[in-house]
Amino acid sequence: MSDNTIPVAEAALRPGAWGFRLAMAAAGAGVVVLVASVAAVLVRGVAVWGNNIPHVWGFDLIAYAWWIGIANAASLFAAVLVLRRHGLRTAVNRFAEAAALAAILAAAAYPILHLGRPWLFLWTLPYPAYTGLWPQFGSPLVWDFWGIMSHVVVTSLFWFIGLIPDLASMRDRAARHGRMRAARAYGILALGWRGSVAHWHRHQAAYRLVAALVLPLLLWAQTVVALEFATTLVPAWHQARLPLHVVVTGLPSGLGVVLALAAVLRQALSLERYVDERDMDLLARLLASAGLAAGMAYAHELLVGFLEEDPTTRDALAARVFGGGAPAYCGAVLLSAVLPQLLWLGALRTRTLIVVPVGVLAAAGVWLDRWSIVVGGLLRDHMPAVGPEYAPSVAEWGLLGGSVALFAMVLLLFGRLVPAVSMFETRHEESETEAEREER
Amino acid sequence: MTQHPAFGLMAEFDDPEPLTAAVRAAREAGWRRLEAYSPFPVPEAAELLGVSAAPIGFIALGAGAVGAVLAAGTAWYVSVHVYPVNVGGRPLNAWPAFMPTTYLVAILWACAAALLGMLALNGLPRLNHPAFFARGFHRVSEDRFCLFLSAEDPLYDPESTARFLRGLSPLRVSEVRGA
Amino acid sequence: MSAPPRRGPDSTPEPPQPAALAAGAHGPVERRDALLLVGASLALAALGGCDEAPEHGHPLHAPARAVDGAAASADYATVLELDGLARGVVVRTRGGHAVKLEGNPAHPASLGATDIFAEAAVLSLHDPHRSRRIRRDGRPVPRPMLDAALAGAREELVPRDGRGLRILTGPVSSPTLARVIGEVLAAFPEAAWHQHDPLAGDGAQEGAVRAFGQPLAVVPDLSRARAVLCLGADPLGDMPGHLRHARDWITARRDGRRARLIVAEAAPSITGARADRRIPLHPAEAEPFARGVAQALGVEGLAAAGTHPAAEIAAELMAAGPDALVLAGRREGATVHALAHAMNARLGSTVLRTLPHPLARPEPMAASLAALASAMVAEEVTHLLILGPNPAYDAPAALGFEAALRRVPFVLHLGARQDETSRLCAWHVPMPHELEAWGDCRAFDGTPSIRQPVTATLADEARGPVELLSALLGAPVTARAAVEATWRAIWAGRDFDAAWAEALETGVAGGAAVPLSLQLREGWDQPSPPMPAGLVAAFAPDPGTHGGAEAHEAWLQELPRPLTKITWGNAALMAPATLAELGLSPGDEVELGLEGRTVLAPCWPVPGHVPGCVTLPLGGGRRAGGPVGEGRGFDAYALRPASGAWTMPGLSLRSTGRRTPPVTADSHHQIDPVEAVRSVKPGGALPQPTRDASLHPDWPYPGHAWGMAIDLDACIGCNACALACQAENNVPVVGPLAVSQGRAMHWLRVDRYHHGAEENPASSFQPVPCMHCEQAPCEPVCPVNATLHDHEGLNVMVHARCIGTRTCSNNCPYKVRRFNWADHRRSLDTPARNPEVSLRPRGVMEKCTYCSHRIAGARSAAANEGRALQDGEVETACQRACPTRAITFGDLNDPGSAVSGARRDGRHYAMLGQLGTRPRTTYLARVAADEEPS
Amino acid sequence: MPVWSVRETMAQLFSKRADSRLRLAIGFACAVLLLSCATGFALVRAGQTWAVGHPAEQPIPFSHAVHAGGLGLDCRFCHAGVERTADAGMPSAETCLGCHDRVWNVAAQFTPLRAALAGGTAVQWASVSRLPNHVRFDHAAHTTAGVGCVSCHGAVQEMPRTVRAETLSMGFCLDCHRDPTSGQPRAVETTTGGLPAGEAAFTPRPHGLRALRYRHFGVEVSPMTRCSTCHR
Repeated sequence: MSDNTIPVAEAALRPGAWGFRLAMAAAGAGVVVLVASVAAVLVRGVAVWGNNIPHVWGFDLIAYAWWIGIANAASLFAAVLVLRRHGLRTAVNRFAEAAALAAILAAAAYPILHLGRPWLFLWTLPYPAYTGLWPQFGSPLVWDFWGIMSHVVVTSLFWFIGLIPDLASMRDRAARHGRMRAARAYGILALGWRGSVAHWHRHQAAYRLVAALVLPLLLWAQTVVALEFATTLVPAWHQARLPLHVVVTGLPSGLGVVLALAAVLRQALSLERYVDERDMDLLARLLASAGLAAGMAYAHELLVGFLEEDPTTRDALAARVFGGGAPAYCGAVLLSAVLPQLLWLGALRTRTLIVVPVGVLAAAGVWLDRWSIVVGGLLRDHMPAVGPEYAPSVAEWGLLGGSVALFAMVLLLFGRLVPAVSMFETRHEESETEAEREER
Repeated sequence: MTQHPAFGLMAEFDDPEPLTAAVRAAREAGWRRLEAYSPFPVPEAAELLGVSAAPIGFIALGAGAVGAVLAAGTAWYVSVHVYPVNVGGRPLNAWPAFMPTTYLVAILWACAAALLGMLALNGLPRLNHPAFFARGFHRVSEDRFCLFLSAEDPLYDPESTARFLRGLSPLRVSEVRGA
Repeated sequence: MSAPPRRGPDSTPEPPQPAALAAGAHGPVERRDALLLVGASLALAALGGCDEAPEHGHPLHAPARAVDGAAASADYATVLELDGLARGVVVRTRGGHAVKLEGNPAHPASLGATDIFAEAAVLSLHDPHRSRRIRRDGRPVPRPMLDAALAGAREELVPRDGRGLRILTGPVSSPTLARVIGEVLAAFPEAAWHQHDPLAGDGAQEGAVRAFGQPLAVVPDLSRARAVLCLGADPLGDMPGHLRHARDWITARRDGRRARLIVAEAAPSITGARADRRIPLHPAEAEPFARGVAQALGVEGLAAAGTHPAAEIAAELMAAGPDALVLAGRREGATVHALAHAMNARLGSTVLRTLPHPLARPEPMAASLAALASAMVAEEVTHLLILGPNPAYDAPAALGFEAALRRVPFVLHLGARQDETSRLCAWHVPMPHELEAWGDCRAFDGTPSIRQPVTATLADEARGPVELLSALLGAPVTARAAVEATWRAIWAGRDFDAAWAEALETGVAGGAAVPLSLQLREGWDQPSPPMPAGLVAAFAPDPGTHGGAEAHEAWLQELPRPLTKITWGNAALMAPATLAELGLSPGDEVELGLEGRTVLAPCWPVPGHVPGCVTLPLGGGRRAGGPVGEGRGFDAYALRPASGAWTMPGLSLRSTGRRTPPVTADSHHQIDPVEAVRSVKPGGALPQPTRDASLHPDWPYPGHAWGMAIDLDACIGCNACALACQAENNVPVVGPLAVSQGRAMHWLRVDRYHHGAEENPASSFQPVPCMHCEQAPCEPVCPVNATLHDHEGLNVMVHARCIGTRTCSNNCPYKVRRFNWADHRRSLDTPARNPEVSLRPRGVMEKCTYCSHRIAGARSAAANEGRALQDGEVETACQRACPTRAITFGDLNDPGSAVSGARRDGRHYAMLGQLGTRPRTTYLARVAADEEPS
Repeated sequence: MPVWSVRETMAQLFSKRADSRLRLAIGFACAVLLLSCATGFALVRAGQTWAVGHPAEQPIPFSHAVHAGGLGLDCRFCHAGVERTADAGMPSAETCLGCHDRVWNVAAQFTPLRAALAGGTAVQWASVSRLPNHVRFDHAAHTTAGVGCVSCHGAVQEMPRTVRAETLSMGFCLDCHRDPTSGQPRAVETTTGGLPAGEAAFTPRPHGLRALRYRHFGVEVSPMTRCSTCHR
């Protein structure tokens, strides 16, 4: 056989095109904004945000839940593909895993930043302090701390395991180009992978095992975020269905991002051969069905609300859906549930100019849904409103935009420094298909 | 010039099937110290070499259990014995509330153990390995499939072994020698 | 404070204050953020001798605390003036600094309770924007120059018997000041004494003169009254002796002798909110209504027939017979007051006392000031001594007092701060704070008290009116000497030292005045012409700033007004209907015009306000007197007619199209019956829920189990508890911006609910401190155990441990938790701070602690004496301040405790009890009047 | 020369030593991590961090060794409030000069005292044992419960210059609050020029908090370790 993944490696090794540099510059500017907004919070305190009593949480938790959702959906998707050995995995696993990693990194900052005294976040860790005090293990926030930590670690493990053999390829290719420093760098990261059949065997086992473990972890991590709300007494949040709702409505965001990413990368790095029309088509269908699932979640919410007996809870839902919260709620339904249904039209599925905006808008829709939960959920509480409504400040917008830029930057670096699609998987698949052809 | 002793002989193929065949032949010929290299998993060859991935599963399982016990134990010990406090009138040992953390930590440990176990069993990281001396070995990470017969095997004899390998119609047979 | 009042051995507790330091330190201040100012400024005051260096965080080495722990704290009984009348207080000092005021149980005008103005006195004592230097044309000058100037004035005045000398004071009830003024007038026969009080009830004076030929004080006894008709009167709110009246009212109500309270008023007052029957009455209708009632009562000598049908009300009064009572408010005209006297005479009411007026010289103050103004314009005034008041701000603009002032060659202004008046005066002399100087004054019922200083003066150059006047006479005496002289004369024949000591111990220097028995005079009824149609401007004292005199108090500015919930300013208040028909929405800016004078003000709806009338709160828009009060709201004095009338027809109102909404703590306008407040029919009871089952066994509380019960039937929404809490617990002031952002820090808020028709709703108040739930929802969600339960069931907040996730607030259904959005420690670290309560850093939650430091104090006191805590030994600050004793606090494990008793009451209920939080703070339902929806 | 025996070989990307270096680096990283944790653990508990043994700047060079140790003055002689109030109280100028007018009257050293006496102000003593603002410490509660001065202040009678003897950290307080008897030996020492008598130490007071221990779910919970017992 002949290796057909060379262009992938070449794409990573090729000196950065001007487009790449432009993108990096833009992302860099955004990251500067991020740094500024973070500095503002650390120096002047949470007061620079629009929060108040009762809206003690705002953009911080919205963005947090949103990023987690993206990360979850993305790696959920990747894990499923690996487990099912689906053909699509060769094409988009790497995007999905990278996107998940970048998203989780963007999310991880929020739980610390939103604290009144961020420098004391260590107190949520169980360590023997001289005060003799320990964390309160029953608190959803402690669950969340462990959730986000496991999420970061496991997602990066998952990503790294899949990457090892490809790093070896990169090592050898760089060496062939005589770029010894790069070769050594890749070589160390590849941990001296030499493609031994025995190694492959164990590697595959570990890879699929982690993939299998990722599924429950992700579901639970997302659930824990939802539990932070569901365990409170706020009528709109105190719902057994909230975790499920948050997980399901989170799907379009992750898939939307992966879809948009795939569409962009295959053009930017000219990977049409590896991410072909069929892959894009399948991805688009997946997004459409995720939208459908989200739509069902919304329908279920309304149904439950309709059957709800407690008047306060019913009023709370009404306020969120039809009252002051209507814009966000309707926006969420339209963008994350209705819009993706366009992709059932085969003609649209393969048009980059269609799928990219649809994917991004789906993600935006999920953000609106988080807003509608975090902010809209407080429109009606047990007491009549005790404070003014929540109005985000510049610092918060800066933080949101900045974390998007960070996400973009991390992805760019991935695309630049490591193979954008899984090379060994591709080889494997190609050889298999060859074999089939021969048999015929 | 002084000659380094040979590590063994490396036969190079360009498809997984001949490699598998070669491995089978070598095994049948009674070779014990042999290794196969490929750019992607070749399960059949692995089976012939008698590699088992089962240990990884057990390692992960064990680690997960340890993590779970550790997490639940800490929560229980700290909140019941180290500093018992009345938190909202709940019982000291509010074990249902300890479960989420336990669950997460268990998975965390299992995943980490899976990776580390895999590396350990594979003897990685190992940056410097005789195989890398082999001519054109770098193409293993692209499109070459190699069978390596070690000089440490009692059956090894440069002449006969080379002959044996050439009998498997490889692209090339080369002696692996340190430089 | 259960400790008996203690008298300072000598009135100068250590350590003396280096006032120069504090005075020199504060320069010109911009008014950008009140918060910063209050902060920075108070910190300056701290320089004035605090025996404890500012200390945040964890000092490794620090200056030692009190030299002798025991002597460091002392309580002094003294009095504070409001409208010139005394309320007795007990001042707690720590290390020589006054830190907290509480009511003096022995004083008739307090009975142990306080009002918001008394509570805030500590803050103004330490306010560095106080005037500290004698000034000539605004520049500080040494004291001898003042003495020389006074001597010079005497030189000029003596030959012409003091012609051209005028003295302007506020209302004077002080025997000593009255005596000294008398001496001045005797020495200078041609001189004249004028009084000025923008909030004076001139109608009452004239009415009394018409009815009985002399001014007098009508003191109701609400503890015995069966039916009370208030004609614009607010006995629970701003009537002299309101603390006493509130206590009497609730005492009767508790004993099941509910006085039927009928209130006829234009704008809702807190008495109106608690009335059994409230009649919205347009100011133009006030007199016809009163006349109608009088006629129905069969009052003789009515000069005109009543037009207003009021038989029903008359019948209710008749039914109560001699236990009925008619009260007319300070803002009513003379005729209404006369009618009220006549009605009381007709009813033969025995539940009121007609006493000689407590003021030394009761007179219509507006007339007195007008006379002075005209004299000044006529240039008959050469020397003017303004002792206290601030006419340049609060005289009716129509009087043109400022212009007139410029025509007087020698004007000396004595004031606590450099205000609008001092700017126009050649001389300004700082006046000592009430807590710094000797003096005396009378309560609403004539009870005299001696005022003693509780702390060394923060302003060395300050001189009281008595000192100034005696200096003018050429025989300077100290305030203390003057007061002693007065009382030697009064106590002639008694052992002076013993009497003096007793007066200072108890805070009371004698008994109430002897009631008069007077006959109604002929021709008492002089009907006033009907009020012309059109929008009526009704002026009213702002309940927060008391007509602007207290506008410099940051605590008061930030305190939501009882009914409007407006903070940091005021607004033109009107009926929602009026707002609608003018096509305005709340917060729209309008131009108010009266007699050609105009001001800009935001408009604000008040349910229950009568249409066709706009209430203009007096006290906003200060132009000087300290950055805290300057420019807050609009200045209604600018519209006030020269007559100083309280109501004036012909108000024009035009929208400017701009929006300048007032800062308000009330973000919900909807009127709906809220589950949080409940009410029962008289004698009724609430269904008592069976204790809800819990999944896990309850925690035992073997020792004490602290709990609080708040009687909503007693709460009059006066806010005293909220302010007492702020003063006791070092609760910061956050400023208007933060308040509008929903970041106010009050640990105890008083919610106000309207239910029923918008035209005349039933309003109820609900103080909401922390509920200290036994199944506290806030605790299980805290990741670091920063909030949890202690062994006595207190829901404690450990500030030092908090990392500020704010999730506890999320999970608090009562929303009583507060977050430190900014670092307020520097602004709070002043001598006024309570050293027993820590200062909270930025980024931590805080909330009501049930005054745990008081509990701890009482506990260790009892433990050191080897005895158990008694019920009532621990009093929370809010409980102590409450005029109606609506708040009871104690040990739920003690079946005999007051709070346990309250819990057994049929009206007992837990707010949001269905959530299963098992609050330790519970409520007693309000007893609804029959009309009220319950 | 047969075709197959081609001698040329590839160069290794990494030398043999690279592996040992890599392993070394990994090991080193782990070691550093562990070490820094251990250091932090020790550091926050170190007396140094809490200024133990550091004398404070005092207005006059007062020596407890002379007064409490040498002369055997009772602590209460100068710290009068220690049994009655939260603050133990510091000696006023009168207290000092009461004796020093007659004995050891070194004018130069006593100028701060004389100034204080003249101005009627307090002597600006520096406290070496001040607890942070959010801690409520009541001397009376402790002394009457039998906790001796030495328990927290150390053997002041041997200190020429007064220094902090214990960290006075929360952990330090908890040790005693969890198991008061653990502090007993220290308490007994305090009879030397201190208080109270050793045998009086740790006899539970009738209404003291220690009387209120109770069990919940079989676990003994003591009010002595509740937050509100020590925190404002």
